[in-house]
Formats: sequence, C-alpha cells, structure tokens
Amino acid sequence: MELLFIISTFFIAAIIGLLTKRRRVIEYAAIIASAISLVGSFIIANKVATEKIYNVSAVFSIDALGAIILLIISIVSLTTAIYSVEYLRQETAKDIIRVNRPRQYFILLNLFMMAMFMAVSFNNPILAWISIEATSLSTAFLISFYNKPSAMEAAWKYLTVNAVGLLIGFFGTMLYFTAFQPGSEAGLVTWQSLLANASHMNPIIAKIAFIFVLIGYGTKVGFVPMHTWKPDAYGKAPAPIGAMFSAALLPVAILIILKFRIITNSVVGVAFSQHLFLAFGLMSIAVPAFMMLILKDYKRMLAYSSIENAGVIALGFGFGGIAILASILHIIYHSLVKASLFFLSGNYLLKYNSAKIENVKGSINVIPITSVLFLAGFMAITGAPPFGILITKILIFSAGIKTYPIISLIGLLLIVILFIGFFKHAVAMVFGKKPETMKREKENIWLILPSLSLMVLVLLLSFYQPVFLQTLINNAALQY
Amino acid sequence: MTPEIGFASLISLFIVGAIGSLFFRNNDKLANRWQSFFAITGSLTGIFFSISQLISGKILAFAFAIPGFPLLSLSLYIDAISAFFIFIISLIALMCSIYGIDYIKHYYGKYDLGALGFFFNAFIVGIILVVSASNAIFFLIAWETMSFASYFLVIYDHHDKENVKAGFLYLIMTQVGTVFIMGAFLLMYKYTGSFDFRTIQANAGLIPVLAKNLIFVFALTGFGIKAGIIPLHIWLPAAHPAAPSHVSAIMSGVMIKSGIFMMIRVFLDLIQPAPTWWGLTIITIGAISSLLGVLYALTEHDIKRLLAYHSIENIGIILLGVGSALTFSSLNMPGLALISLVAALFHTLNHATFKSLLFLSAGSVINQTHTRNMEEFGGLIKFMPQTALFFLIGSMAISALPPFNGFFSEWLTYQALFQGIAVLSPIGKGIFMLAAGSLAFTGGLALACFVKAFGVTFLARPRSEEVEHAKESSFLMRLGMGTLATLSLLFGIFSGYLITAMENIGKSLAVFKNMPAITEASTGQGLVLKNNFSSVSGFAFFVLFLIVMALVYYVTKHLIYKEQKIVTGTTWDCGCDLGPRMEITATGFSRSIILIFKKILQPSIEHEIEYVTTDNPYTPKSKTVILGINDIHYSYIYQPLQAIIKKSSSYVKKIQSGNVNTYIAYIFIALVVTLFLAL
Amino acid sequence: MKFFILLIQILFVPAISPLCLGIIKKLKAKFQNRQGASIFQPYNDLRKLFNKDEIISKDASWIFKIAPYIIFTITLIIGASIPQFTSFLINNYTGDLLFTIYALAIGTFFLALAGMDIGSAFGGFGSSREMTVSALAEGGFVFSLLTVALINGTSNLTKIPAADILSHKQFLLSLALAFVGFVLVMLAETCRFPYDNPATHLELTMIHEAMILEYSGKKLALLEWASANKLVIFAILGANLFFPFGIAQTATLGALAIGIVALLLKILFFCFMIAFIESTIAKYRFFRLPGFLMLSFILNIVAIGLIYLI
Amino acid sequence: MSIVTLKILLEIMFLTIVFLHISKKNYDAAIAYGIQSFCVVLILFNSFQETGNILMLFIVLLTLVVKVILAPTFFTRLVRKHDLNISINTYLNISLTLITVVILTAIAHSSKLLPLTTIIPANQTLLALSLSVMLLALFLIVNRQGAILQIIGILSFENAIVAFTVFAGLEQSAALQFGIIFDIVIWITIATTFVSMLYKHFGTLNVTSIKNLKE
Repeated sequence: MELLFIISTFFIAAIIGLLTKRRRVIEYAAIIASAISLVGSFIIANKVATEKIYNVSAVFSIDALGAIILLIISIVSLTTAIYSVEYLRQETAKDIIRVNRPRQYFILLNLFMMAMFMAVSFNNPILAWISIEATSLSTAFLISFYNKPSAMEAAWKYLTVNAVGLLIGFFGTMLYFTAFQPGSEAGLVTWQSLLANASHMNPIIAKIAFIFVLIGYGTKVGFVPMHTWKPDAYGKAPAPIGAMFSAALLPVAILIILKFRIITNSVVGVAFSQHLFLAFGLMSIAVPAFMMLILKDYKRMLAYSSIENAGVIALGFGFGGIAILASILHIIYHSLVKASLFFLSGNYLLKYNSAKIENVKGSINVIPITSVLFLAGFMAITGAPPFGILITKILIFSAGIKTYPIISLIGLLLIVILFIGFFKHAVAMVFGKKPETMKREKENIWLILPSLSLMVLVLLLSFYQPVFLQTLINNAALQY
Repeated sequence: MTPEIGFASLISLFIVGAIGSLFFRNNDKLANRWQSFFAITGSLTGIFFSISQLISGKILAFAFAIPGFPLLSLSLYIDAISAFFIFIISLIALMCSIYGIDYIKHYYGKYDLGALGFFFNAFIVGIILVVSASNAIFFLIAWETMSFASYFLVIYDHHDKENVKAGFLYLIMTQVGTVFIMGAFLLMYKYTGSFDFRTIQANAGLIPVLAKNLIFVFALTGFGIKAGIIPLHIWLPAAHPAAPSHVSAIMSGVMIKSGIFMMIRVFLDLIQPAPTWWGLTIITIGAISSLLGVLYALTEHDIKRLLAYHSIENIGIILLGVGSALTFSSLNMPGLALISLVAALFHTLNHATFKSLLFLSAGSVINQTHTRNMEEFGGLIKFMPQTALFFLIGSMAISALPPFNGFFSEWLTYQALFQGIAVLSPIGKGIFMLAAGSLAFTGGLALACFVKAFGVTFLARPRSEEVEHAKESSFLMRLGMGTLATLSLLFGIFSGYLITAMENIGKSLAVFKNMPAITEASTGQGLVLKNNFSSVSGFAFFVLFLIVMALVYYVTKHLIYKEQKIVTGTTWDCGCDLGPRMEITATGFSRSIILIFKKILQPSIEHEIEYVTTDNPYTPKSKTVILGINDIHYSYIYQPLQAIIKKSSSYVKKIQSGNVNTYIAYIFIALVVTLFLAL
Repeated sequence: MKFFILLIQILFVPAISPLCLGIIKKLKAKFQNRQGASIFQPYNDLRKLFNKDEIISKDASWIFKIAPYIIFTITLIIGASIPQFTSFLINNYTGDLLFTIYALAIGTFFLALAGMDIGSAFGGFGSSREMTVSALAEGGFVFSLLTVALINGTSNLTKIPAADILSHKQFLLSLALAFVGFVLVMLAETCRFPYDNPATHLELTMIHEAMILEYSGKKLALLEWASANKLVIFAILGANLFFPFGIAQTATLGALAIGIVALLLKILFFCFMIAFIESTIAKYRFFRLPGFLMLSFILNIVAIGLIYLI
Repeated sequence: MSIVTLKILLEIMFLTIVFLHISKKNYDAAIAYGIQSFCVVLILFNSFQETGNILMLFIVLLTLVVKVILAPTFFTRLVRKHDLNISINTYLNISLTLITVVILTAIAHSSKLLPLTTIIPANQTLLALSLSVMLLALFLIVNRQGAILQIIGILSFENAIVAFTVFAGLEQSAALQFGIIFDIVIWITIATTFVSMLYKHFGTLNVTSIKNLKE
C-alpha cells in the first residue's frame, strides 16, 4: 500500500507542477513527495526484512535487494529535491536559467523519481522495461535543461544510445518469454513465474537473451563499451540530475539485470553470467582508469567514476560468494557518496561558473566546507578509511582472488591508476592558488546540508548497519 | 590495569585527541592544548603499556568480529615485536608532541590548528594500529588511515604549491604500495583461506612456492614504498620536508619503519620458511638504498631533504639486518639470524631517536630562519647554541660515531654481515661482502654529509640576515630535543643491556623460539658475540673518553704554560675582507664527491655569467654556477612509466570520439562479439 | 709488572710519535741530499707551541676550541687500545676493528668541523677534501682489517697477534693484497703522499694543513701531536696485523724487550716506506685519488675472496 | 493470412530497410518507414485474427495511427520545415553497404543463431528474416550520418522486434503493448523535438558535425 502511496505522491507532485506556477508550492511539493517516499521506503524495507518479500497485488513486488535500492532512491531523491531548490534559486539569481524553468524541472524530476520507483517495484519485466524507458524519456529534457548546444548534443546522444540499448534489452526480455509454452500463459507474467518456468527455456536462447539484456540494460548502467552517453549526460545535466542518474538510476538498472541473471543462472548455470559480468566489469574499470588522467571536466570525472564503480559492482557479482554481499554494500556506499559528490560539483559550478578543472583552483580558500566535503567524498569513493568502500573493495577482490586471481590483480592495478587520475584532479581543484577575484564567502547551508548528511550517513553505515538493513543485505546476497 | 584496558585507553586517548581538536577549530590555543595533551598522555600510556608488555612477556591477543562485514575483525596481536614498535612510536610521538606544543604556535591564525590536531593524533593511532593489527583487512584500514592522515599533514602548509605537489606524489606512491600490499594479502588469503595473521602463519605451508615468491615481491614492493627503498623512494625526499617538522620527525623516525615492521612480520613470521634469495634480494636492496641514499643526501642543500635522504640510507642499513636475518634463517642458522634481526631492531630504535632529533632541531632552525636552504644558514651555533648541540649529537649518532647509539647498531649489522661472509656459499659471500662494503662507504659518506650539514648550518658566519635574528628555541622544544639527544647517548652507552632485551624481543618470533642467547651483556663488557668474534663497549669508551679528555684538558690548560694569553682576532683573510660569500657553500662542499660519483648522480653544471657591459666579454660582473642533479630513477623508471600510461590514456581517449554513430557501433559490435564468443 | 706494561702501552704512542715524524723528515732530507733537522726536532716544535700565546678567530665557536682536545684524546685512547708489543693484553672493550675505525672518525669529524668553524675559504675546502678522501678510504680501511680479522676468526684487534697467522701459508697472498690495500688507506688517512703534502701550505693542494690553518699555541700543538699519533697508530696496526713477528707472548722481561724493539723496528720500516714514497712520487691530482682508494677496496675484496677460495 | 503472405510482408519490410540504407531523400525514407510500419500493422492484425482478442484490435489501430500516420507525418513535416530533403551520407558507399547488408542477412540466417530462429520451427524463415531486419536496422543507425534516418533506424529496429515477437509467439497482453506504444509515441515526439532543436543549434543534422563533447 505504501508503494502506491509513494508513486501517487510523486505523480501528484508532478501534476501540481503542471497546475500551479507558484514556485514555492512546486518546490515544497517535490520535497514533501520525496520525504514521503523515504518514510514509505523505510516501512517497506522493514516489511521486507521481516517478511522477505513485499507484494501489492500481483503487479508490484519488492524483494530484499529491491528494498535496499528503494531506500537508496528515496534517500537520494530527498536530498536531490532539497538541493535542487536552492541550486535552481541560485542559478535563476545568476540568470543562468529563466525564472519559469524550475517548474519544468520539478515536474520532470518527479516523473523521473516515479519511474524509478515503478521500475524497482513492478513485478513484470515488460512493465519494468516501460518504466526504465520512462526514466529515459523524463530525463531527456533535464539533460538539455540549459538549452545550450552542448547540452542539446548530450541529450541527443543520450536519447539515441539509450533507445538502441533499451530496444536491445527489450528484445532480450521478450526472449525470456520463451520460458512459457505457447498458449500456456495465464495472467501477468512475473519475475517469480519466469523463474519458476525457466527450466522450459532452451539454454542457448537463455544465453542469447541474457546477452541482449546485459548489453541493453548495461547501456543504462553504463558498462563499457555502452557507457559513451554517460560522461556527456552527466556532464551537461544540472548537478542534482547527475546525482539522480549516478546514485539512483544506476542501481535500478543493475537490479533489473540481476533479476534476469537469476533466471539465466537457473537455466545455464552460474559460470556463463559470471564470465560476462567479469568481462564487462573489467572493461568498465579499465577505460575510466585511463580516461581519468586526461579529463578536463570535473562532472565528467564523476561520470567516469560511476562507470568504474559499476564495473567494480559487476566484478563483485561476477566473482560470487562474499563478493556479492560486498557488491550490495558497494552499491549503497557508492550511491550515497556519488550523490554527495554531484551536489558538491554543483557548488563548484555555482562558485566558479565553469566545469573545467583548470578553472577551479584553490577552492579550499573559497568554499572550504564544500572543498573538505569534496575531499572526503573523493576519499570515500576511491576507498580510503574510514569509509566502507575500502572494505567492500577488499572483500570483492578477496572473493575474486580465489577463482580469478589474474582478473583480481589486474582490477586492483586499474583501480590505483584510476585513483591517480582522480586524485590529480581533486588536488588541482581543492588546493593551489585561488583566482584573484574570488573571495571567501559564507556557503549556503542548503547547498551543504544534503551532501553533508549523505556523507555522515555513509560514515555511519561504514561502521554500523541497522539490523533490518543487515537482514536485507544478507537476504539479498543469498538471493542473487 | 590489564593490558587490554591499557591498549584500549591508549587508542582512545588518541582518538579523543583527534576528534576533540576538531571542535576547537576556532580557538588556536585551545586546539593546540587539546591535541598536545592527548598526544602526550596517549604516548605516555603507550610507553607504559609497551614496556609492561615487554617485561611481562605476554602476548595481547584480541579479536572482535564486526557484524555486517565478513572476514573483517578488529583483531589485535601484540607480541614483543609489536610492543617494541609501539614503544618506539610512543617514545618518538611523545617527544614530538612536547616539541610540537611550542612549534605549532607559528601556525596560529594562518592554518586550522584543529585539523592539525585531528590528523596528528589520527596519524599516531594509525601507526600504532598498523603494528598491532592481526587481520589483514583491519591492517589495511589502519595502514590507509596512517597514509591518509600523513598525507594531510604533508600538505598541511597548503599555501605552498611545492607541498601540495609533494603530497600528491606521496599519496600516489602510497596508494600504489597499498595495492601491492593488498595483492600480497589477497594471495595469502587465496591459499590459507583467512585474513587472520595467526591463521595465515599456521597454514603458511599451504601456499605454493610460486605464490609465495609472488607474495614476497608484492609485499616487498608495497612495504618498500612506505619504507622508502631505492628506487621506490621518490616520494620520501619530497614529502618529509613538506610536513611540519614535528610530523616529519614522526614520519621519518617512525612511519617508514612500519614498512620494516611489516617486512619482518610477513617474511620472518607469517610465511616462513623463506627461500634464500629473498634475504639476498633484501640485502641487495638495502645496500643500494644505503649507498645511493647517502649520495643523494650529499647533493642536497635543503636541510630537510638532506635528512630525508638519510632516512633512505638508514632504512637501507636496517634492511641489511632484516635481509641477513632472512638469509640466515632460510639456511637454518637461527643464531646468526637472531643477531641480524636484533641489529635491524636496534637500528630501528636508534634511527628513530636520532633522526627525529635531527628533524626537530632542523625544524627549530627553519622556524627561526624561515628557509630550508642551507646556503642561507651559517653561524647559527652562536644564536642557538643548545639546538646546535642537539644537532651535533644527532649528527654524530647518525654518522655512527661512538659512543652514540648509531654506532652500536651499525656495529651489530656489520657483525651479521661479517658472519655471513665467513659462513655462506660463494654467492652469498659476494652479496654480503658488497653489502658490508656499501655499509662502510655509507658510513664514510654519511660522516662527510653531516660535516657539511652541521658545518654549513651552524658554523662560520651567518650567510643571510635571517640568521642574525634567530633566537634559541623555547624550553619545551629544547626539552623534546634534549631528551632525544640524551637517549641517543644512553642507548649507545647501555647498548649491552638493550641488545639482550632485544634478543628476547626477537625470540618472540616463532622462528627463534628456544634459541640460546647469542650475545652477552654486562655493564663493562658491552656487546659480545657468543662465538667471541667481536666485542665492544660503549660504556667503557664513554668513561675512558671523559677521563682522558679531562686529563688532557687539565694538563694542557693548567700544568703547561699556565699564563698563556688568548687573544681574539679575525680569521686570516689574505688581506681582503672576509664576507659570508667567501665561506664554503653546501654545494661547494660536496662538489668533489658529486663529481667522483658523476656516473650515478649525473650532475649538470650550468654557468651563467653576467658582464658589466654586453659588448665586452672580458669583465664579468657576476657568475652563477648551478649544480643540478639528474635523478636517474625519474629518467629511467618513472618517466617511461608515466609515458606508457599517458600513451594508453590517449589511445583510450579515442573511444569517446563524440560521434554518435560510433557509439552505437560499439553497442552493435559488443552485441555481435559477445554473441559469437559466448555461444 | 702488568701495571708497567699497561703504562708503556698507554704512553708508547704519544711518546714515540714525534720521533716518527722526525725520522721521516730526516729520511726525506737524506733522500734529497740534505742534512735535515735532528730527528728530535718535532719534540722541540711541540714544546715551543705549548709555550706560545694563542690567537683565536672571533668567528670561532666552542667547536673550534674543543676540537683539539677531542682529537688528541681519541688518538690517545685508540693508541692504547690496539695491540703493540704484547699479545696477552686483551682489550674486549675498545679493541674492536670497527670501533677503532669509527673512533678515529670522531677525530676526522671534529677536525673537519673545526676547519669550517672559522669561516675562512681555506678551512672550508680543506674540510671538504678531507671528508671526501676519508669517506672513500673507509671501505678499504674496513676491509683490509676485515681480511685479517676473518683469517684469524676474530675482529678484536688485540687478539689477532696471538693467533698463529704465519703458520697458515695459504693466506699469504690474501695478506699481501690486504696489506697493499691497507697502505693505500693509511697514506690517505694520515695525510701523506700521494693524497696530501704535509709540508706545504699551498692552497691548491693542502688538505690537513688547510683545516688547522687558524690554530696556534697549545691547540696547534695538540693537533700536530694528534696527527703524529695517528700516523703511529696506523704504523702499529700495519706492523702488528700483517707482520706479527717478535710480539711478546708472555709477560717476561726478555720477551717484552724483544717485543718493543721489534715494534720500533717495524715502525721504522713504515717511516722509511713513507719517506721513500714521498721522495719518489709526486702528489697526485685530487680527482685521481678516488682511484687509489677504490683500488684498495677492490684489492681487499679479492683478498677476502682468496681466503675462502684457497 | 497464410505464411506466404506474411513472408511477403516481411520481405517488404526487408526491402524497405535496404532502401533506407541507400535512399538519398529523407522524404522517401519517411515514406519507406510508413510502408514498413504498415506491414507491421498487417502482421499484428493477422495475430489479432488468430487470437480474436478485441483489445488487440485496439492496439493494432493504435499502432496504425502512431507508426503509419503520425511518425511519417512528423518526419515529413520536419523535412519540409527545415528543407532537409537531401539526406546525409552513409559512412560506407553503396556497394560496401550492400555487401554488409548481405553479410548481416547471412548472419541472421546462420546456424549460430538457429536456436533463435527456431523458437517456433514452423516460422523459421519468418524469424530469420525479421532477425535480419533487426540487424540491418541496427546497422542503419550506425551507418547513417543523418539524425532523421537514425530515428527511423531505431523505429525500424522496434518494428523488427515486434515482428519477431509476433512470429515467435511471444506477444504480450494488450495492456503491456499499450504501455509500449505509449512509450514509443512519447519517444518519437521527444526525438523529433530534439532533431528540430539540434537543427536550430547546429544548423545541420549531420551527426558527424555534432561531436563537440569528447573525452
């Protein structure tokens, strides 16, 4: 019931945006909607933790991993909504966007969030596909939000590449329906019924289907070589949208792939999907590792970091064993940290009016809180103590070393190359001589609070996870 | 007080100190007091804890699994070696914290003292946990805490671009190191199925030879980066000078030893038995590091960089001990191995005392003169007499002059090498001989280097205005330095007792269990090897020296020509006024040695002559000579490596061509290729 | 009896060292067909210096003032710690090979510092050259003594003469090589040709003299005496480690007398050798010196190798 | 409808996609897409006839409206509005393009993909043909430099998938199909909007000149 409530609040918030032009109302609607989603997600997560699964009729069903991702989405949504309000106000004040634009922004944002909630909770693969497609559609205009040629270009590439990817994914999805004997189907096909009937599938078709799904939805996740849209889109979209993409959409897409993975595994065994995950995971770490060094734009840098983290997660699921648990933890940490980093990149953009790394210097003397948080975020995402990503990475590779030692060692090496690139840019931004014209000013609390709270949350979760979350993670790890 | 509580309070004192000082960010004075108080009490607790552990001889083992993270457990295993290192850490941290109280005052108003306190305390706690951890993941967390905290300390003075650059290099190198360490532990995990050190040790036999060798290479690289072995040292001369001096002292005196500690732990404890070539490799690296370290030190005129290069040299000397220990133990000669290990441990302790002493006194000098360039010092002995004395003691100790402690540990290292020359196979003999040779040359060159360092800094006339305004350091700073100086002497004089104690520490490793004593100690006798090969006594020499010196002084002063008149005049100046520019410079001092070793150091000399008038090339107005050094490690290792990565980056960059057709082609190709590969 | 032996042991080096200098000077004069001063002239020089007033540079610090005492003390201690004419005086405290070398380095250290202390250009380059030479000499020095130590199975110098080194014929070649190496180092450490010319104050070439240029009176006397002591110490080391003839094995009067005479003769031989070298070869260019010192090191490496090969 | 008719319909689809590869005019391309979509509608109508589900008829009509009427109209209007009738080049010239077309068709018919094409063994030729249409549509998106033809390529790809699912007996319930069509409609709207905005900003629809975002 909570789920429908969440989805409808987002819908209502979007409708409010259509109806009224009063900015404050729209802003509050968005914040309230996402706050409600957070509360709802907690209730759902608790239920899943105790009852293993959460069903609303046959159409909606949420399992442990779904609940975790639901929590992530809602937390990121709430912080994004809060951040967006002040961010857009400042942009309007600086005449970067016209006064009436935030209305469009919030409508699309609400739809986007709604689509993600639906993608996670729909129990039918086609409906999930439709929701994922809806995320693409709702965000195209968010990417081109600044109406500049470059934003247009990014949005166009996003649209094209994702359309192709999702159609491939759609074809793969359809192939899974061969599990049902012609004419035997009754009612709505669900993930569970697919899994139950998977044994009827021709193994080779199962393999083909999974390849199509992996490449199709992998486009949405951003596995190399389907990642090409990501730097463009992340770089050109408003910072909070980047946060939503990287922190919320990415896990959603991974979730869908994982759901297909269980089905495939039950037909053709684990090794097949493991090898695919490893191959794409390793590529997704390798390309960002080398790209990182020569990047010039800090938002693109965050995009590549997302690709790399998707790669690490894929490696984790590829290795299996405790790595799966570590990967789930990694998804949580990565989302929270990456959202925080995107918010901070927004602060940088507001202050320095440039997304170029070379134009951002000495920020520790201009926006100290942002800079310190940015450094902390950098440390967290690259795996420095006391943040949990260090542990998840070690756990992932410790599972990997047992079965795929060479891949693990290469992965480790690539991660350090990536670290070098990332670190180089982070240092260049935070330290150095600040531009003469810049003065140290008090930073707006609403631009700081979202990322600060996310970082605090990550820190807390690095030391202690609430019991229900632990149960969820363990259950999810058992299931996938 | 049980050891558990002792250790817990030790850690929590530092943690409270770290986190608490963040709350005083707005009040420099309070922040200073807070951090110093907790660092000092924490270090004192550490000293008491470690000494009581050493005396009781018990092992503190403790494990606490963390829910939610499999394989990770907060597991501690503090045997005598760990306790010994905790002792060193606490001792140096104590002195540096005392020194720091006054030293960090010059940051007031300029930098965030709260942040300094946070990272300083976190740094110390990181090192302590590194030597106590007994679970690889927990260890890595501690290791990274140590690395990152020290990184932020290195860039603490971040208004200086050079410091930020130094920090950059430092963190990159440590991260590369961490990856290698991770690789090593992962390999151990692969075969032993555990991250717990004790389990690894118990199951070390399960590791196949190839993997063991790989672990050795990985661990040596990883820990070697932290220890600063050549050619992985490049971060060290950059990072150590950049940090505040009391932090440099800890970094140089203690942090780099964590690499040594882990080498001992892994090679001599966890994955025994080891093949002989490990030890020989370490000895070779140690020999190269010590010799090149001191050579590079000679070329430096930045006083802290000079000291940093000496750290490399001393790490080399310690590694000679570690390597011999490994070699001997692999050949089943535990007695000799124990001597070598004791030599390494003793030199670790000694280097920690005198190197932090040197860094602290250099810090005092820099604090007064506001420059690290030795060419701008001179004559400081008259302005800072006590600091000069402390630096002199440090210099003598590091140059291995008896009766200071440096000599006795080097003596023991020599003995280990000599024994190796006597008993090993021809290849082993050769390597040990070259190692002993490099140790001998290192000793000579270090002496030359410290004549330069002390002479140029403290003696003769001031070379810049800043020097003339220099004042003696405050009491607390002198207290810190003075205690370390006294310890340098005491550790030398009572080296006999210390070595006996350290032998017991060495015996805490399983390899040396149930070993008979190999050295003897009594007050007069000093150090004696059981096989009667050698003996030496610091105490005897010290007493003898004092008596004879007093006698000589008395006789010359009071018995012969009592009514001698002493006139103060000017130095003979050949008839022209002696200016500070006529004194020998640091560069000039070492020029001849640099030219002798020009094959290795690759000096480049540039002459710039400015003429009075441009059309008349016969009357030069001024001439500048720049003596530069071409670092061969950069040009032969790091630059090519960098070029490879850059090149690959530029290839990878082409993937993101900007053309949407290409992007879709990738998807298409990925699809087709995967289909054909997977089916 | 023992007390007297000990007393002789302690006083032998400082007592004999000026004489050595005198002998070398006399021999050199003879080589040059000059009459030369009396061989006791150095004693007179010292007495003269001890009775002179001093002038000290205003730039000098306490390092400058204390250095001569330290340097002299060190030579006294080392002089008494090494084996001289007996093999039964065993010194377990300060008789170690490495200790001897490193304790002598204390003298070098303070001498070089004193050279820099007064801030004259001469003192500075003198120190620089001295440190360069002594740094490079270290390897050869350690290894030449080590060769002997390894042959005898102990690094305690006072025990070496007791061991029956000459009965092992197979070590002769090693010993010979080590001795050549030792001589090369000895000349460097005692500031002799071809490294330094003790008789010159030419700024282009002087090393030792440059450092003590500012000293006068008693301090100069101590320094001169100390450097003479050092020469004798090296001569005794060379004599007793490589040619352990005639050393008193028992504390009988006869044996002791033979021991002292033998020692004096051996020292005389070294004096002759030095005088001979200084009269027949020229001082070498500074940058050719490292070659000699490396040669010394390599010779000793070969010597040690030979110990185990044969 | 008999297999033969269906096969003819598919062959028309196949021909249109080949035509799309070589057509020089955007206008022609839009028409070709209309024809292709009409074939799909007929195929869907056929499956409606077989199942008799009345909701399916609604879907068929909706598809007809969207794909056969709406989409080509959008395109032709776009073309007219910006006077863009000359379509932009391909990367490969006509002969190479045709060779690739042949190769891809061969791949679709190859034994490697046999499991796919024999989901319903009776429909093997049909499935293989629709598979080759899929591959060709993908290749069209890669090969064509013009933005409009890329959109058409994506839509053709979708058409081919629909055809494939119909012949493989994987059709979904009407509600789901409705959702899918709804997505497609919105996608077409957004895509055409973007194309015209791109034209406004860049003055061209040649994607090779829209590549300022690199790295």
